[in-house]
Amino acid sequence: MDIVLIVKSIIIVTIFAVSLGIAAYETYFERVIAAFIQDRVGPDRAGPFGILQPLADGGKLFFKEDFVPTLADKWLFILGPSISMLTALMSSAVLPFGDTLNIKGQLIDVQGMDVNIGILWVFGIVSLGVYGILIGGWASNNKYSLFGAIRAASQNISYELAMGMSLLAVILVSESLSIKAIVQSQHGINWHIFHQPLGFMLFVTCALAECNRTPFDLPESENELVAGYHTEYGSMKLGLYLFSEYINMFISSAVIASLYFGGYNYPGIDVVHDFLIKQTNDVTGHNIATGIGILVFFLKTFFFIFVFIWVRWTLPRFKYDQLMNLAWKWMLPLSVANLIIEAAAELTPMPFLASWVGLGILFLAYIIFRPLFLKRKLKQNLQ
Amino acid sequence: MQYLELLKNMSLVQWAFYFLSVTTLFGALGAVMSKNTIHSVLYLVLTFFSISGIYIMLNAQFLAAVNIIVYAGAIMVLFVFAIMFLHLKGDHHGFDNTIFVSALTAVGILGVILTLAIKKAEHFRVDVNNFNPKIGLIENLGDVLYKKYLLPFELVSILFLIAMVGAVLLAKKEK
Amino acid sequence: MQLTDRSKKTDKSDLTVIEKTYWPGVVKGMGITLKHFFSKKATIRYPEQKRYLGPVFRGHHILKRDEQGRERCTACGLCAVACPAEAISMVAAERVKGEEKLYREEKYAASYEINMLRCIFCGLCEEACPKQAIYLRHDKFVPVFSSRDQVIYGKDVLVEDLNDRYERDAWTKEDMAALWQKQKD
Amino acid sequence: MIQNQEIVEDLVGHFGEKVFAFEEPYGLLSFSVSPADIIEIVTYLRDHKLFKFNFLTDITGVQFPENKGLEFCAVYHLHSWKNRVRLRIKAFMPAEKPEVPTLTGMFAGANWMERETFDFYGINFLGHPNMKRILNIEEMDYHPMRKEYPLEDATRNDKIDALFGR
Amino acid sequence: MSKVNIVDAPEGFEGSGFFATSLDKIIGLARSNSLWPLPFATSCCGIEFMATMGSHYDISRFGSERPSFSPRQADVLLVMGTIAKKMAPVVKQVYLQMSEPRWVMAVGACASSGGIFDTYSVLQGIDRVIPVDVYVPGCPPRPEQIIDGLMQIQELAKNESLRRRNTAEYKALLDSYKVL
Amino acid sequence: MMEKEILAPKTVGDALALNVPLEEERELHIMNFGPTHPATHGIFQNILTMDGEKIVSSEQTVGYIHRAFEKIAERRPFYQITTLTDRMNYCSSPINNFGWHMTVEKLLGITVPKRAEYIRVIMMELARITDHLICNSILGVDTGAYSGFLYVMQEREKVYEIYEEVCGARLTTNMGRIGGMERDLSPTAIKKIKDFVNNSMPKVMKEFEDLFVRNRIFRDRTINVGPIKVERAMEYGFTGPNLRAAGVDYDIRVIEPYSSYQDFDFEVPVGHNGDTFDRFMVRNAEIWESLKIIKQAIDNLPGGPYYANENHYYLPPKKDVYSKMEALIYHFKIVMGEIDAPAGEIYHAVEGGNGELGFYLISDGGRTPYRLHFRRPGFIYYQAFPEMIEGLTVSDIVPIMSSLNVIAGELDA
Repeated sequence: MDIVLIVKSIIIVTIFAVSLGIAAYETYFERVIAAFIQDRVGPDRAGPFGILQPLADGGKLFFKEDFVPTLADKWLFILGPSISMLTALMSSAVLPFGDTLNIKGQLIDVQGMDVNIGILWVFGIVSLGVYGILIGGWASNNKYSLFGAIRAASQNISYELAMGMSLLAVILVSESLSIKAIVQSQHGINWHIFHQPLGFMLFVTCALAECNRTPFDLPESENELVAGYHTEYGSMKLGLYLFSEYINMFISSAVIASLYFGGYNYPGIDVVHDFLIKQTNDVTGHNIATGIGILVFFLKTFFFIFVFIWVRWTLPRFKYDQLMNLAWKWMLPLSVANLIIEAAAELTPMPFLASWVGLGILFLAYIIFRPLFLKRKLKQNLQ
Repeated sequence: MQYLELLKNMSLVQWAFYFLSVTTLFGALGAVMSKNTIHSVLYLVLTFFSISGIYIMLNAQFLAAVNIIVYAGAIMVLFVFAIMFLHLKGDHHGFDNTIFVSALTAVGILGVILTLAIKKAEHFRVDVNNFNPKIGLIENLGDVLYKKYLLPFELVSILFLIAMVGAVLLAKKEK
Repeated sequence: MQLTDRSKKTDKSDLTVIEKTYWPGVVKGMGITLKHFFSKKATIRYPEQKRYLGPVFRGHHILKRDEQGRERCTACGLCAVACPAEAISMVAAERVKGEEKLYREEKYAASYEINMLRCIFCGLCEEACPKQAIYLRHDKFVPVFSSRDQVIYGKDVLVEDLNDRYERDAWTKEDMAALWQKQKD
Repeated sequence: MIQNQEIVEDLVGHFGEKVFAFEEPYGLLSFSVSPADIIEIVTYLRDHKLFKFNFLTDITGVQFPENKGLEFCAVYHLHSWKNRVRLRIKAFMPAEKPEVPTLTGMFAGANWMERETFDFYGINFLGHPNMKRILNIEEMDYHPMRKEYPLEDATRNDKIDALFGR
Repeated sequence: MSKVNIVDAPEGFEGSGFFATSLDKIIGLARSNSLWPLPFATSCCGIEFMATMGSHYDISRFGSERPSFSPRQADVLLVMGTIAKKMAPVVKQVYLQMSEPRWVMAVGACASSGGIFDTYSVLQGIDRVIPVDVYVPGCPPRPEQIIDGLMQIQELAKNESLRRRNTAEYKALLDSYKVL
Repeated sequence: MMEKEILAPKTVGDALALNVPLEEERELHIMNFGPTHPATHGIFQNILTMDGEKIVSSEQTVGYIHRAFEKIAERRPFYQITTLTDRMNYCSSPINNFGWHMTVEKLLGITVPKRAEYIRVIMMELARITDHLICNSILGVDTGAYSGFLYVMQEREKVYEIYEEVCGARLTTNMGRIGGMERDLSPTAIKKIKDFVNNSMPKVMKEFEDLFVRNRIFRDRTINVGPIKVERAMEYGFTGPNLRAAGVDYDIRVIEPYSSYQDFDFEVPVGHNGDTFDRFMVRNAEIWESLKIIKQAIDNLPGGPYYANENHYYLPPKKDVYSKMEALIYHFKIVMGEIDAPAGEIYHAVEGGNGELGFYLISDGGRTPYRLHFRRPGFIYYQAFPEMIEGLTVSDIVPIMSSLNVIAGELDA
């Protein structure tokens, strides 16, 4: 069999396994980080340092009584978590985890597949992910679930817009829809975060919203909706929902790392590459350099996972109407402004400087016009 | 027997095509015949999904992605959203004879038109030798849209803007 | 409405323009949580580490014996009367000859039962006892039960074990006060 | 600071025989009215220019089974914030017809307090918008705070009653 | 098609015997370390449960920090506080909605036996409506005692065979509480 | 007719499965909120009639932990009622304890020595701090920020350590006695109190405020959410922090000083329009004021006895019980509950954690109260809840409910 095919399948299986494993251990890290943030120690009785906690949870969920409420729509009730899980797992296919591997003279991407619409693929899959929640919440035939589902739907649609807009700025700069190409365009330390800080902030906020994480965890906000869309779910079906949420978190972190933090790029990547090649040989050196790149990529991803968890245990939750206000009145205009600024900056000879100047102008405009705007609003309210 | 032979000789691409066609039709039929509104919307989503698959087979990846994002991901979600809110669950009609007859008529007419159209279209078969495999890709699409059809494109966008403003006006509550 | 001269309005000033962008609040909050992330943990790992329960903690009941190992309880029933939960019940018996080694008073509790699930550990029995017989241990609490028939503690559990005597710094409130006075000086 | 004496004089001057049985246990002025007059008197006290008994602190019921003919009593506590004076009004009523007009029209907060009193004693507040039990289950067929009903749960079996002569 | 031979199971290896034990053990361990509580807090003991969840006692060390307010997701029903007769049907309902395996812990004097509230309105112990696995004495119990109770339930979970919930004895137990 | 239908669901499951739209012009639906909903920290049921996510009207059912305090009190001697008051507002049981003791002392005509009064003040203010801490941090939890809750819970743990040092229990303290305190403050306790007041609490409180007060998400969730006008609040019988948030500085500690509150210098924080944020801020400010009071009390703690020298009412020392006949008789009499209480009628109010906590006591000279009624602030002002949540969404009612700080044990009595 073709060596390329074999390596490729190994890579794909590895990616699959890695995203599952990371998702499983995200639950553990969530608990530990939450505990540390709250001056606690977190799970420490399941295995050394509680390291077996995810397995215990999984084992328990698998052997819990499987239950479908009498009034529920049986098939959809089962379909809900399945779709969630499916869509969550699909999106990791296009993520470039590293540069190329040199196997017998063939360069193989460390990536499931490099389609030229990679980022759209992620985007599309994520937008389908909401069906899992929607169907599950509706099928449970429970008020709280339905509320959770409806909130999830509207929230996801609203934030997808701003997300897409801020994404466009990145695509504009890197001139490709392929994530691999986007990563390559940030070679070394030429990361997009430095060009588009505003876009980055918007994207992170939207990513939080798309993953239904605090402060946007309205679909399952437990103090309001008991458990939101998965109120009626127990056993492994619940497990799948929780699991898919964590996979989504991993994917979003990875996407943020690739889009704004240069993916597997790191300062001095060329120097290291050359040095390694000199030390060993072309093949080994290249592969080791790729390995370092993969490591860097995962470091960045883990950092963002940490940020996700960190945010969750810090911030209060939005209210539904505020969430919508934020999406439509703040995020969307800002992302359009960001797009315009980036586009304009691309036309100038010094895009980097120009984009910062543009952002400065935007900020100044906000400071100046905000009070005027408020006054008018106040007048309207008084009338 | 002949058909079996045919099946055996079908390539992977053909298999995929027929699979997608079947799911498309299945979804479409489900959407029409399902008694539960939510179910029929979900069938419709399945249809969109498989149509996107067919787009991919036509090498129009961008179109496929956009189809999923816009139709399956946004519009259909809105549909489901609205239906859930409006409690249309109990509000379904049986599949009675008049509807069946009229549907059959419509399908029949559509079938005739399509057959004719396809017959005519056969004259424009793609030249296999000079076919540009990148024709459906985003670069070409952009090229065509922003160069050849710039004016219509912009006009369409203005049209959308007008529609949007109209929708907002309609949706806004009277004070 | 102004009723006193001590009122003070709370601060409800508007947010500044910068604060309205959410970021200052978010960053400040995240800073605080990050600080806690690296701070010392407050957790007591319970079954392994035990917390000091204080000098007067009201835990497991014990029927004290005196220095010679005789039971102090005279079954007067004050503890039962004082118990708001009506958890204590007892049967009194007259001491017969030859039992002077066992019971200090002429009357004693032939059976003494406390329903541990009823008990609210208020300490009123300890206070009511004129013989200083019943105490709530400060170093031990009642274990959990997994069956209903274990919950009534009889004398076998309650009476002090001679080999493992219960000690505390001060046996009465007055002794305790004297002890504190000494600590202060 | 308003003295209790002033209030008494004003009330007697205005209502005459309608207010009676003035007492001052532990410094708190207390008097009785007949149930029918309660609204009139509370309204007067609330709207009084000087006294300003603006706050209904509490409504509760008491039962005096020995007091034949007037077994039940609704007790109102009023509070004048400005003058820092409290006031207790009692309305006695017979056991056959424990009825008193409601104060919900004047003080929204009287609603549940009256319901609670009804729940406990069966005192019926006429004109109350929602006169039904509040704390106990609806199926309960007696008013538990009345002296004739036992406190204990009849099903408890883990104590020796002889020890507790309650 | 060749004939498929179904190999007979070796003798003596059936039932909850040899095969089951290792799996039983593993799943028991898993369950015991992942007991998600449903805090049914009604009064004082609920406040002490807050302390148990708090930093000083940290129930998360036992893998139980995820409170599941939806009964479907919970493993342990922690009944904390007085259960009035008005509340009793609700407790029962919640218990019914929980999926197997489920455990019940009565925390504090009130839930276990009614405590000082020997009155017409208070249920004298929740074991009159649902089966209770662990009783925690105290009014309210200290967080240590609540943790003790949780560890007792872990012990129960660890030593329970996977099939216990299908046995006739268990059904009879539920029957005796009329919760089937 | 419709009301019947609203009341139909008796259990959670019924109501959770309840999916029947009401036949009306607008499509209204019913949602059952409680009694086991996570946000109804105590337990009460809110049956909401909703239009989409907007609440049209609501119906409250309480009494899910009705425990018949008042009936029990008629069967218990005075000193045993302390254990009942412990369990009433369990977040601040010392206040209830001492309020009850002061009522009885008033009845019996006992003057409590200054030291006991000061110790009581310290304990009551500590209790107020814990009460407000729980309320405010739970408000944080209900808006989704969990960590702040655990930070201040550590401080609450410190208060409990002090309680433990003083009386040996954490929550249901039973720490006072008629005529004074059960025990004096130990040197350790004094040290712990000083450390708490001067070092740890201000630091954590500052941090807690930093987490929330200027955070826009939190402010948006709370400002102008569930406001109540002063007049309306008074009609509903609001007292305590909830009333002060609406703008009236009604504080019994100032208006009718008890237990030497007149000796201390503190302010009464008032809010602006009585919304959730105001309640939050008033409670926060009150915590600071409480700290101030405790600081003054502990610094000026007078010497002398910690109980009134009334051996009719206060248990004699154990040593005397052995040696003196008189003491033994009093001991028995007090424990049996046969103290000679005069007949009388008393209303005594203290500033509880939630507002005016009143004790209405009728004594007929017997060993138990003839009638004891508690004016529970929570019970009285929870009535305003339906009005406050009308027209808001589900997300709003959760912070409103927790900022009202309705304690079910107190509400249902």
